[in-house]
Amino acid sequence: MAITEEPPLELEAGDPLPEYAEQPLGVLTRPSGNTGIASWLFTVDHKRIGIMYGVFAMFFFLIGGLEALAIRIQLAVPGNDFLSAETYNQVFTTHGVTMIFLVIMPLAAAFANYLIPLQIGARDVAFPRMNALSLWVWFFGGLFLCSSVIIGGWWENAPDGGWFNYAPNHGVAFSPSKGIDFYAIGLQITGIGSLVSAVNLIVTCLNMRAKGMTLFRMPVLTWMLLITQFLLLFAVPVITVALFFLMFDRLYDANFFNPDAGSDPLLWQHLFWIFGHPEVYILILPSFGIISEVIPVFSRKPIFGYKVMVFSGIAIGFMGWGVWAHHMFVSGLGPISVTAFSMSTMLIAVPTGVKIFNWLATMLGGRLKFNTAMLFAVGVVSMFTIGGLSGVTHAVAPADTQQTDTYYIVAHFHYVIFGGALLGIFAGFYFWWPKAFGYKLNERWGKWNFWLQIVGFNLTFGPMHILGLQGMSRRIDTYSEGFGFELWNLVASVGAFVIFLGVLIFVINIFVSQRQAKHLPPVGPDPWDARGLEWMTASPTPEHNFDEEIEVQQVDEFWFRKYDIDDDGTVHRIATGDEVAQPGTATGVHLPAPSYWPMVLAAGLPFIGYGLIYNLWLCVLGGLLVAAGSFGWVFEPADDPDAHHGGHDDHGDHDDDPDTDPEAAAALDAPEGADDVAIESEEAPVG
Amino acid sequence: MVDSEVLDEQAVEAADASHSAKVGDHQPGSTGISNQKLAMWAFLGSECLLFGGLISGYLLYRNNNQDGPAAAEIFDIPFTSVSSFVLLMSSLTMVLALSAITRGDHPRTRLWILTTALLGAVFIGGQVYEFTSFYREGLGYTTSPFSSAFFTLTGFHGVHVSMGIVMLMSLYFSSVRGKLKTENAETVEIVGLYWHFVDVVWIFIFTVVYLMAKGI
Amino acid sequence: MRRLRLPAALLSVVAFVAGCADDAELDTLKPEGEYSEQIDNLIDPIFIVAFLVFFLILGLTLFMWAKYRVTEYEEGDWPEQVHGKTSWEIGWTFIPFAIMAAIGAFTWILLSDLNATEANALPIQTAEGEVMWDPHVVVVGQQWWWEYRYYFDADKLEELDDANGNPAKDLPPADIVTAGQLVMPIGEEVELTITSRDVIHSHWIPALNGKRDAVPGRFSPWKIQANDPGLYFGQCTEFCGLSHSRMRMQAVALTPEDFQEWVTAQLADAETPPGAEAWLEAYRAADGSEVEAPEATGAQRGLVAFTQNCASCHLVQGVNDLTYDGATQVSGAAPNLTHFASRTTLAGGILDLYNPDGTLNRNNLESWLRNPEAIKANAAPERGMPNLGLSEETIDDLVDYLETLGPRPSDEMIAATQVD
Amino acid sequence: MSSETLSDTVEAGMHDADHHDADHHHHPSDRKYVGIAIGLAIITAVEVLTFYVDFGPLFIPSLLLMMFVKFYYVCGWFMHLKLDSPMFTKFFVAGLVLAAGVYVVMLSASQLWDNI
Ligand code: HEA
Ligand code: HEA
Ligand code: HEC
Ligand code: CUA
Ligand SMILES: [Cu+2]
Repeated sequence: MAITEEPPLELEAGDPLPEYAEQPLGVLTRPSGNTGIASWLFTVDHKRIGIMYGVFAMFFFLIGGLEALAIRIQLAVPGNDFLSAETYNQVFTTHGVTMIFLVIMPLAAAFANYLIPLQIGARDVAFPRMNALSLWVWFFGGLFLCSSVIIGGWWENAPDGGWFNYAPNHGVAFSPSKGIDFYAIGLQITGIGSLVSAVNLIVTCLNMRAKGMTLFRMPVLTWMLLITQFLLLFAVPVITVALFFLMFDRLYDANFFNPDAGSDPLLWQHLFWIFGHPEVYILILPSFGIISEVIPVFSRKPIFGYKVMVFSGIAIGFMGWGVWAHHMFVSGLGPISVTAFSMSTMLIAVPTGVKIFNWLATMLGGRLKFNTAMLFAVGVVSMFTIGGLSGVTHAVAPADTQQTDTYYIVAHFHYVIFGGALLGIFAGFYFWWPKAFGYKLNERWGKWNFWLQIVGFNLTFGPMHILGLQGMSRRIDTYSEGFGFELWNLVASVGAFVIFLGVLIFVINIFVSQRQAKHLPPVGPDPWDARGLEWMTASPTPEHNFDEEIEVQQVDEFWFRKYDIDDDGTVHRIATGDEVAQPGTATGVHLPAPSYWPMVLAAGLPFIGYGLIYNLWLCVLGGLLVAAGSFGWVFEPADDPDAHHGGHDDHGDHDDDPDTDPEAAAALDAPEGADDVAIESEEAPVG
Repeated sequence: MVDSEVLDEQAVEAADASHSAKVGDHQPGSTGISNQKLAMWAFLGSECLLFGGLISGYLLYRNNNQDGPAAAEIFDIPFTSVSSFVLLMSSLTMVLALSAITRGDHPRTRLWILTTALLGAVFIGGQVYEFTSFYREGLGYTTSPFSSAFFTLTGFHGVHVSMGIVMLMSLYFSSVRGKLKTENAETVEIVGLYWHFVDVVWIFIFTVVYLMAKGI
Repeated sequence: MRRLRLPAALLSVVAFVAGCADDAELDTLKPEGEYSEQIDNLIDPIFIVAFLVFFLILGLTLFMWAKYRVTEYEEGDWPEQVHGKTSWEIGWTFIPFAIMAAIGAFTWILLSDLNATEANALPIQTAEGEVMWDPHVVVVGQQWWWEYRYYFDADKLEELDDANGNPAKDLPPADIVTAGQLVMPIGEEVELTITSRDVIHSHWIPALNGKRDAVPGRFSPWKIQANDPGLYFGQCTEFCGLSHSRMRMQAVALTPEDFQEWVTAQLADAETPPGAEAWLEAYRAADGSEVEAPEATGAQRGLVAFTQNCASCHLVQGVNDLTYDGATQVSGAAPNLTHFASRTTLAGGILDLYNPDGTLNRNNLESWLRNPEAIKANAAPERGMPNLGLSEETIDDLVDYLETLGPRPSDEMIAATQVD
Repeated sequence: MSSETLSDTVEAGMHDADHHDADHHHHPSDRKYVGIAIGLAIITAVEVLTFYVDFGPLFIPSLLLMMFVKFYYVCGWFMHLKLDSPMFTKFFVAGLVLAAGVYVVMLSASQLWDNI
């Protein structure tokens, strides 16, 4: 497969790549080098892309978190006027949108990008440049969304319709600022990023696996991420339709959601939630995957019921499509729809419960080491359960008529998203940090991080259950005295600051640990005595991932190369991780070359967005960037043709002058790999 | 059209990145399938949800014409039948182009690719004509939910066809310059997949939007 | 023992939910009507199941923490490598499934109960004599207040049908129109037909039943019932723009006798301040042209000011009903003020109209007239009530006049209100 | 898409080297393509006929049937789903079925069929 064995070039993997020759375009040279800012901006390396997803998402997390703090300050006491109603509505809308689309989704994408190729033993994803494109499209889309806070006045022009932005309140008549245009266009842009990345990762999972890595030997995390990508693949177009309708309504006076023309506002709700419910599983499944990797390692046991874990994930992904109207129980659907959706929603508790029990069974009888990663993982098991159980109470449709749009719902989804998705992602941070950066995060700080976060989290969102049941509506910029809301709101506000402190400690921990690591021995490839293929190479992961292709024979291949199980069930070490792992020092590995074009292409999109909102000339500029990006892209071989390496010249296409049209240029270099690392092989042709 | 542009970009990408069909070079992935084709099919699967949404929007509003013209009043079935037929035939020429290139018959390949693009262009021309005449008869984009949904659905389809024409013309020119070799048959095939898909969508639209306007 | 913090915190949560604060007027766990009771009866056991499941999971986690925790791994210390057990998997698939099936069955039953309607027709004295009224109120939401329309003639309800566009903007004339307070007889199932004139709102009186969205273009059926006379608080719960938080309402449940009395009073035209009858007659005859105003009491001057400043939006039956054709608002409506002073709150249920001692809360009314936007933010003048820049004297006069638009509500209702 | 069958394909593909080039061979002849196109043209003609001739209660069902047949032939032959790896069919059918499923339910729950 994608692994090079023979060193065709005298090149150390760790060394900077050689200067690239001028490209056929004649104007621009190909980006080169693997240090410095440029090497990050133009990289197509899935690991760097993964890290950038993470860094950018943390930046947005800070924004979304500060917005959350503003909400909590406003609601700390009744009748507060820290934020005006106008600002408040924008703040909670951008908080929701930022957290969902710019924090949790990309954090999951960070893990997907970094880990999928490693876990299946591949060199890179199927289409490395498309991977870079997804990152930049998403990131520029995110900046575009956030820019609405500044453009046209500080907090005057941000979306203000709530994250699900119901019709017809999202129309120009009711929301005359440009905010909702930003919402409609920004989410389309980030949606393109998600879609491209979904296609890419699906192909990667299905097609780039190492020898012997059958689907049912893939780690649970890879499985969950694969399911997530399928959900994205099919869910993104649905919201795209809704957003197009909205955009046409707002910009060109179409009549999709205009009740005065007899349109049905519920169309938006259906489309939004057909996307939106799969979306919530898009948020949670990656974390389910992460803790399925962490818990076995720190229990010293294999995951309990591997196949059941996989199938329950598939079941969740599948059933997630049939429940969307549980967000619409009070919208005025007929009784049959409400009953059907109520029942289908309840069923989802079953596969999710199966997962919970399997994690517990994995821990049962194990040797549990509660370091920070494990604490976060176990935190997910208990905290997510709270959120899931409140979800079940919403699924009871008559009861939901009392609960919906109150803080009880706010409590539910923060428990599943913060207590499930986000805690899981933190578990992942602590777990894979040494793999990505070559040093472990400090445990003392880590424990402070965990405990502050979990205590703050329960202080913040626990009381919201009570508030909701006491009848406090959500999305209210203030509340009156006398309804019994004062105490718990204050508690929640205090809790939010505790969370802030917790996350801050995480950030500090990064720097503290980095500094301490200088005085510590290197972590080695396998600091946790772990199980997946990603630990079978040096830490931090070398640019080429693996020195040679790994042939996989079972689930947890790496572990079984270290340990043997006797007939009586005792475990024997046969090798250390260091011995089994590849040194990561292979030379001459041919890698896809960096490229400017994904970035250029992606940069065009926000301009088109601004153009649609403000001035069509900007669209022209954006269109030109997109065109330049795509033409540059197809002119440019995915691979650097000048980085010749033996054994490939016999394809003999190089004498053609590749300066003509895109198809030809790409096609002629296709044998070099096109955008496809699968054909990167130096092995003998398959025959 | 931010979205469709980039989506199609992606299609182009998948198409160009195709690799040689020479046996021996061929390095399939774990499944024995080419990455590009798999990507294209995944993308088409996703497109089903996109067009499904647009069509549902139309179905919901098809009878809500407010004070504007109704569907049955305004559709010109004979005219649309002709352009549907044209688009259908372009699928034939597309597949003939693929067949020609797998045989290594490059002149034919070019001929069929160009014919396909032309037929597509005729279809688009017909749509432009149809839109303008509807507009003159009082069916503007903002007239009614029906008109908005109709124009949006057929417009999206038209944009897809146009992107297909751009891809076909790139294929044509690369073939003219001798860059489209027999090994690149998969590129043609992938563009073809996209093209047929767009045709299939029209088969749906023609029946459900146009012909059924009489009945429901 | 840090870990015990968590269960301790949670236990206190349970304790608190059980004995919630007394002043929680919107408490969903304090049902006061048949349907909210049914919901409560369904959900209470489910809460218990949920708590049990949670404590099971938490308990198992803590158990493992206590039993299997190690601080360092020792070489060779490996537990048995169990890969799974089919029987367990079946167990924890089937048991939750059974629990959910049971919950689902009860849910289904309650859903069909809640969707059935079996209202009894009530005899109501109207101006034309006694009619049988199927207790039924059309509820119309708009930014940011609720309108309640009573049609005693069931045929009128049939007319609620879609025109070209949003039918709620063009409802047939009703017998009684109020704002902010839904008045209903106790013990009866009252059907609601909920709709909206602009964006989606949600009508929710937690003590009486769950909520139902008011969707423009749709008439959604719902029903409520109150066991005892009293005032029940509500809040719009679908985000509806700027002043969503200030869109409230109350249900006022009356004994059948009181309800009949209320109906009789509401059916009458508004009272004219003594001494202004002649002027009013001239005004109504003049059809918009200037009529010389009487120089007299505040209420008389207020009536004149009303016709000059307010009549373009507000309807007072008996004053501008001949000329009124809808407010110049996006929603095409403003509260009907005919019997304004018979309510206990104003401005979408957020301000008290009476002091606890039963006197008019002039302060609230005046500050509302002085600058409504300070109390309820408006996105644009066509949304909500604008600041009309009235002089203090005019405001005084208007308040005098508005107070005459009675009859005054009962002392019990005033005492029960006190929203701000 | 059922994962069971998905994995079947994948495993089959993996272990069966002969399958590797399945996607490049055995395209039908041009004659066959033209034949199919003629068939499609005839069906289209019949479809158009429904506009002029009253098909009575058969109107909608017959149109749907003809649409389906056309759909099937274009996807099956022109897009050679019939000959290519079943994985492609699965991707596409997954999209189609999912789209049909969710949107039909959505339309039923909306105004199309009142009060469901
Ligand atoms: C990570 C995201 C995530 C996840 C995983 C879930 C999971 C679930 N959600 Fe949640 N949900 C949201 C995010 C999520 N949700 C968001 C963001 C909203 C609000 C959107 C908005 O309005 O802004 C929402 C809203 C929401 C509603 C609408 C409420 C309303 O607005 O009125 C409903 C209604 O049914 C619901 C139900 C469920 C259910 C049944 C699950 C189930 O999947 C949970 C299953 C898990 C368990 C049940 C726990 C573990 C199981 C066991 C231990 C087995 C034994 C258990 C039993 C026998 C009960 N959710
Ligand atoms: C991923 C999802 C997510 C997350 C993590 C959060 C996190 C938080 N949320 Fe949010 N929330 C939503 C998703 C999320 N929320 C959604 C979807 C809505 C609905 C919106 C709507 O109604 O439309 C909502 C609504 C919502 C409301 C209801 C508003 C209303 O209805 O009026 C409230 C109220 O308290 C709230 C509070 C909080 C708080 C206090 C946090 C805290 O947990 C936040 C704590 C985090 C921080 C304080 C940041 C710390 C970060 C750093 C220190 C980073 C440092 C990094 C670098 C320097 C690189 N949220
Ligand atoms: C442009 C339209 C408009 C004009 C003019 C107007 N109002 Fe209003 N008024 C409204 C609207 C809309 C509301 C409902 C506001 C809300 O509760 O959000 C309202 C509410 C009220 C209320 C509270 C009613 C209730 O039952 O809750 C009173 C009292 C009132 N107006 C009095 C007046 C008086 C007195 C004047 C003239 C001086 C006046 N209004 C002029 C539109 C108007
Ligand atoms: Cu009306 Cu919220
Ligand atoms: Cu949901």
